[in-house]
Amino acid sequence: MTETTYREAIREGLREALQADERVFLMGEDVGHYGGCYAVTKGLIQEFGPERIRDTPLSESGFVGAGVGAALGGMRPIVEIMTVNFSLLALDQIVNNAATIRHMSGGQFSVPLVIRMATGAGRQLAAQHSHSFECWYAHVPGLKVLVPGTLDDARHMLKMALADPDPVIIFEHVLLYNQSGELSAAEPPPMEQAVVRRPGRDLSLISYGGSLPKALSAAEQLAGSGIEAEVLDLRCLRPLDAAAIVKTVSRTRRAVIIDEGWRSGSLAAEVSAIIMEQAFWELDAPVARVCSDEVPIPYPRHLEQAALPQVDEILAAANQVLGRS
Amino acid sequence: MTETTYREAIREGLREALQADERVFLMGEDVGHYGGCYAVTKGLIQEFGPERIRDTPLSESGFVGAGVGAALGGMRPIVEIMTVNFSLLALDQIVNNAATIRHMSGGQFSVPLVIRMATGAGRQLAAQHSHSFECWYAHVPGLKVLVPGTLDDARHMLKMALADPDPVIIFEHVLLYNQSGELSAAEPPPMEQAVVRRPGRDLSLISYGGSLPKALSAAEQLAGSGIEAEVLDLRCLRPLDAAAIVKTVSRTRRAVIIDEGWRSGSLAAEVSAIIMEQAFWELDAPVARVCSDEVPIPYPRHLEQAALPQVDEILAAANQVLGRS
Amino acid sequence: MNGQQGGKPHINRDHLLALLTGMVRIRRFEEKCAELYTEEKIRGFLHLYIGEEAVAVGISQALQPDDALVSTYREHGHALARGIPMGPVMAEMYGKVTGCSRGRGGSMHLYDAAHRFFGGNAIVAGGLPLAVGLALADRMRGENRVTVCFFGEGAAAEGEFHESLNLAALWQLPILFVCENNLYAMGTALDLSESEKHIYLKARSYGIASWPVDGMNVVDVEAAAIRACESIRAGAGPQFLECNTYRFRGHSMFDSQLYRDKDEIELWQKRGPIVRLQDWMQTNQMLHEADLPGIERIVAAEVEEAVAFAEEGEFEAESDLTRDVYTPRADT
Amino acid sequence: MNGQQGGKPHINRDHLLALLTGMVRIRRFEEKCAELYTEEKIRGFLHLYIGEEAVAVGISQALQPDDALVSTYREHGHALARGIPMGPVMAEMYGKVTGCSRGRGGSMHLYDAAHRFFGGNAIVAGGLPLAVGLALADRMRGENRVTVCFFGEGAAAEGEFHESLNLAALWQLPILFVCENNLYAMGTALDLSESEKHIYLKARSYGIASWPVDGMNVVDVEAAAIRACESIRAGAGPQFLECNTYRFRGHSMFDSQLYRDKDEIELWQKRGPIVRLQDWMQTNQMLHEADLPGIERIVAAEVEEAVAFAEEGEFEAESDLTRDVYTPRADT
Ligand SMILES: Cc1ncc(C[n+]2csc(CCOP(=O)(O)OP(=O)(O)O)c2C)c(N)n1
Ligand SMILES: Cc1ncc(C[n+]2csc(CCOP(=O)(O)OP(=O)(O)O)c2C)c(N)n1
Ligand SMILES: [Mg+2]
Ligand SMILES: [Mg+2]
Repeated sequence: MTETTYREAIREGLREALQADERVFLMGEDVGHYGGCYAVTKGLIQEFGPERIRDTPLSESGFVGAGVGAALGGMRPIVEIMTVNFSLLALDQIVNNAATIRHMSGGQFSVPLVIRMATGAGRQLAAQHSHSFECWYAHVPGLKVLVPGTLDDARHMLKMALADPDPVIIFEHVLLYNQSGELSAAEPPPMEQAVVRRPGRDLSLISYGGSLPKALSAAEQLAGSGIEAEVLDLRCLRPLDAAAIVKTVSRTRRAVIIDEGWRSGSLAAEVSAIIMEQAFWELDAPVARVCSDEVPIPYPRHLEQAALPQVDEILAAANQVLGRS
Repeated sequence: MTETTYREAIREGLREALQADERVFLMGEDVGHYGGCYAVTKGLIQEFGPERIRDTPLSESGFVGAGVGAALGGMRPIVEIMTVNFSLLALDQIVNNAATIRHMSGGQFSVPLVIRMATGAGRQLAAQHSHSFECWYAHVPGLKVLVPGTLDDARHMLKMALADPDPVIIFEHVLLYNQSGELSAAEPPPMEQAVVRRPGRDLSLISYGGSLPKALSAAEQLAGSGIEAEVLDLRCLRPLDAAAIVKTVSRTRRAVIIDEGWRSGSLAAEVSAIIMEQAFWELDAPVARVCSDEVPIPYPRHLEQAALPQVDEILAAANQVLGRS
Repeated sequence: MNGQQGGKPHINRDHLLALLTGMVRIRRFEEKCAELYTEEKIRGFLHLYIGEEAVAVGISQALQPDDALVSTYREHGHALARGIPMGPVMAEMYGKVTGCSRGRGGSMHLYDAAHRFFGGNAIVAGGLPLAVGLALADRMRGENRVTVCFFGEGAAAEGEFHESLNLAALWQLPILFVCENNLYAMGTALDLSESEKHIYLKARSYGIASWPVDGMNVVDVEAAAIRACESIRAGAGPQFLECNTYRFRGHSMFDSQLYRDKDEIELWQKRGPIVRLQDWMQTNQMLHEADLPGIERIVAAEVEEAVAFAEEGEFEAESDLTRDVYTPRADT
Repeated sequence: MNGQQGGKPHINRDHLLALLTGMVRIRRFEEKCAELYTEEKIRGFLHLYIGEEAVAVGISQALQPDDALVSTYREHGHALARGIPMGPVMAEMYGKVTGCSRGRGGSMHLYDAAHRFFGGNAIVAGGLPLAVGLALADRMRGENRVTVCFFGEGAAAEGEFHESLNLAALWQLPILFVCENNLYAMGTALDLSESEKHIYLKARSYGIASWPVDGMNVVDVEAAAIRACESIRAGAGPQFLECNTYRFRGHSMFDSQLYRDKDEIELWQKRGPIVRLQDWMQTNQMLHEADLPGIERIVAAEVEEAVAFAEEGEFEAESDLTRDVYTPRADT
């Protein structure tokens, strides 16, 4: 077991992938000479050269589409979009080509493309750099959407994504990069499985990615007052592991979903709807959501924090769901 | 009362707006010389000239952003994006500029922009021309999202949108354009209000836009078997009229949501989550969703129809919710 | 008919007859499609290539079997000239499972793995980044192949055009851009869409070798394509051809063509690629009396067979609706 | 220093001193910002303009009060040169409600209605379509105003650059594009991002009048800007200036600058816009001994006041978080 960070874990995953398969290459803005906007890819250009650690011009649609084409052409591209905010410029290629070509071609062509991007707020980067659009991608058939929230997943999900024959989007929350800890000896379960990160019987906290640490810390605090919360890490937002969601809720009969997206039309809404449809009769109370306030995320720390889901809001929601408010 | 079509009603709305305010102009691909992709704007260039009925090059990000700028510059632009499919290319301008500038500038600038687009499937246009991304837009704070599902709304919502100081997106379902009927004498209620299109006590069918006729026709059929379904037309997807949703569900205690979006992460999920949160104790059965299958919409009619919500699926869901299945 | 300039055009009779046949095949196929559309056998959007056949036929002469093609929603001509059999193309229009995309795509989304035909893209300019990626893959894998990318002049205003041309030039990728300039994007005349009306000059501004070509002259197109592909295979990087042409029909079957005069259409029809080659061959005693009827007979039979193939095909089972949204894991 | 070519530069001492002061103001303001960043008074991304001051100061000389500006996340210089008071700009960096955007935007999103300053856009090239729209509004309303749009050379690869330049040229809009070519987009050298390295030539390919300018020479920039704005006001349509410059600091405060040599930076610093104007004025006996200390004193006081203003300001109440997501209906 080695001490590492989320950032290093991802870099190790990249290095391993590049070593394992000649067809793998990484492409994106500043992945090479700069070392990556969030320093994730630092040093890789020295190790693998500028052809395989390929700096691109600022042209999100162009190089993401080129990734789709390269995948069709027999390569295994990993495309980095610097952050989810800029992926808006590449959505046409992701939705209309990457996600669609397999079905539309009658199964003749697959698009084995991996797209990585940073996501989320919390670094005071204001309204144009603090989005969480995971739910949009999770809406699109043909895509798979991974949200590593732990070091182990940061380390291993890339390999799983590359082994998948279809386009996979990996979201890395900007606040996780500095998280440190030890890797497990064992590999994590398959990428499409949700995982219980903390067992409990009184209440389910369902979350993913950058919100997972908040859910865990809320669970700790609840434990202090005698409430055992089960924390479910969704890990994969498309396909969603509905069985795992139903299972935890059926056990605890109460749930709070924590999701950094804006509340209306959030991923949390989908989880809530699934519970409505598949576990309604198991519920002892309505499911609650803790999401971001519906506002372009502002710059100053106090307002940014006010806009984002916080542990105390999770606690409040938990208490409400438990009928303790 | 005059016989008209949805298409003509929208055209009348446009004409009225152009006559009423010099600052209003219409801009988009083929709105002028071609007469509009769906013939909505036919004849307007003859009446108002090419400056105010402005054909643009194929450059969705460019001309939508130009609409934002023109709105900032004191005009009242109506930008037509030919269909929602192509709006993916303009999302950056819509999300990062139109929706955000008001808040981000500390309230100094408003963006009084109206964007119209066609949406939906049913014309056998296959995977790249059959999307329903209304739910994505409904997720974005700063935007308002209208979905006229009736002739009256087609005729009058544009005026309401133009009177609004903020960016408003209007979705016109491609299958509604040919719908004909008579306009009411009275103007419809404010754009942010959901409206009960058919009262009923046994069950609520909640829908909007292109799915509204399906909901109404399902209600008709249910009436035949003695079930009185209430049909709620959402009309505005952002802000959602949660009060109206809660009201109808509280009365009927059962609900089916009909939404042409892909099921996972659909607008229907948000409606379901709202009911979960605000009307859980009123429910006699879990709320059901009838959405599109999670597949890029295929070309052949039988598969396209199989993918889209259909009346018989609404009936099945209604029966299930009523415990009659 | 100046088929001689540059490249290696084959100006012999057999070859010219083959070119003529290629164009007639596309023309008759599409005329049949238009008919079938009014009979409601074909639905959705149907964009005809009639008038532009010289481009597809000319370009395809320069291609090797393992070259790749990326096209638009106006791609019947490209597909047929590439050699995709007419039956599966017609069956695709019918939406039958025997279609070249299992009927899922229809007219706008022809695909064929055997011919490395990557669509059938219905987002204007959306195919260009794809073509860049295919060419990049070839470069990285050391394959000496060409990727041909077709698009209309309307696409040149899109950001994806710009981003793709820059990437192709910057990375010196083996790609042939073919702009089919038919003067209109739906109803929007080039004058209303581009500040620079010569698309080939736009391409040059990225440092891409680029020429205008008479797109109504199949021999010119062939010559230019051969020259361009030779350069690409020799490692000279991307090349760009602006083929000046005209569509004789509306943009799609819905178009009432308010935006142009009948006279203009007639003028262009007189310069049509088929009559033009015919006339030239006749003038130069290269067309025998029996040739044309012979070609028409063969083509008519092929079209008839294609229709029969399409008619006979089954529709895909509804239970297969969501098949191929994802790839079965065993496939890879 | 060849301030004379074209336009109407004012080569008198007072004017040169004003230019010098304008540049020193920006420099000292930003040096203070860097300090405050390490003190954690300023957070988020902070992109300094140090080294590029001649561009903002030179361009702003050509502008009228009702002209509009659209800028990027590297916009402190543009805001200050435009005349937005330093206090509210600094308060914005602090995130205080007294900031020019109520503190909501921070360094990357300065806005000021009084000066028609439309941001502070942090999506590269995202401001260009906006500027096109502002210019279109002016044209349609018959206002004889200029919209200036600043962006970096990295933006030139984006589709939005292309679409905007085409629209501006096609519609002959009153817009001045100012490309600040500082040779790097974050860590990506121009060589790695553009097939055509002369951005002004790219602009010409749209038929836009376009020139390279020595962006380290404030008098050159001013002259070019005056000439360009005169053309625009005379109805000559869009104009484009590529100002060749260099940023002396990293891309943002997070940049470890692995991608360039210290030597290169030093070389450019020697040609810095402030030392260069100073030297020229000295050589030409236009700079008196007391001038510089005087300027520095005045600027230091202004910066100090700005910091005090920022420090004194309140943070916006948390209860106002969602204020201004929508406009109160009475406002319109
Ligand atoms: C991004 C996008 N915008 C708009 C459309 C609608 N549309 C389809 S074809 C077309 C015209 C394209 O013209 P051009 O590129 O010249 O090709 P042509 O049809 O003339 O062959 C338009 C506007 C589209 N399919 N995609
Ligand atoms: C669309 C988009 N992609 C990527 C980024 C991240 N980013 C911010 S600034 C920058 C470099 C821009 O370079 P340039 O346009 O030359 O301006 P400079 O910073 O040199 O002034 C990048 C890649 C962004 N903000 N927006
Ligand atoms: Mg065209
Ligand atoms: Mg730069």
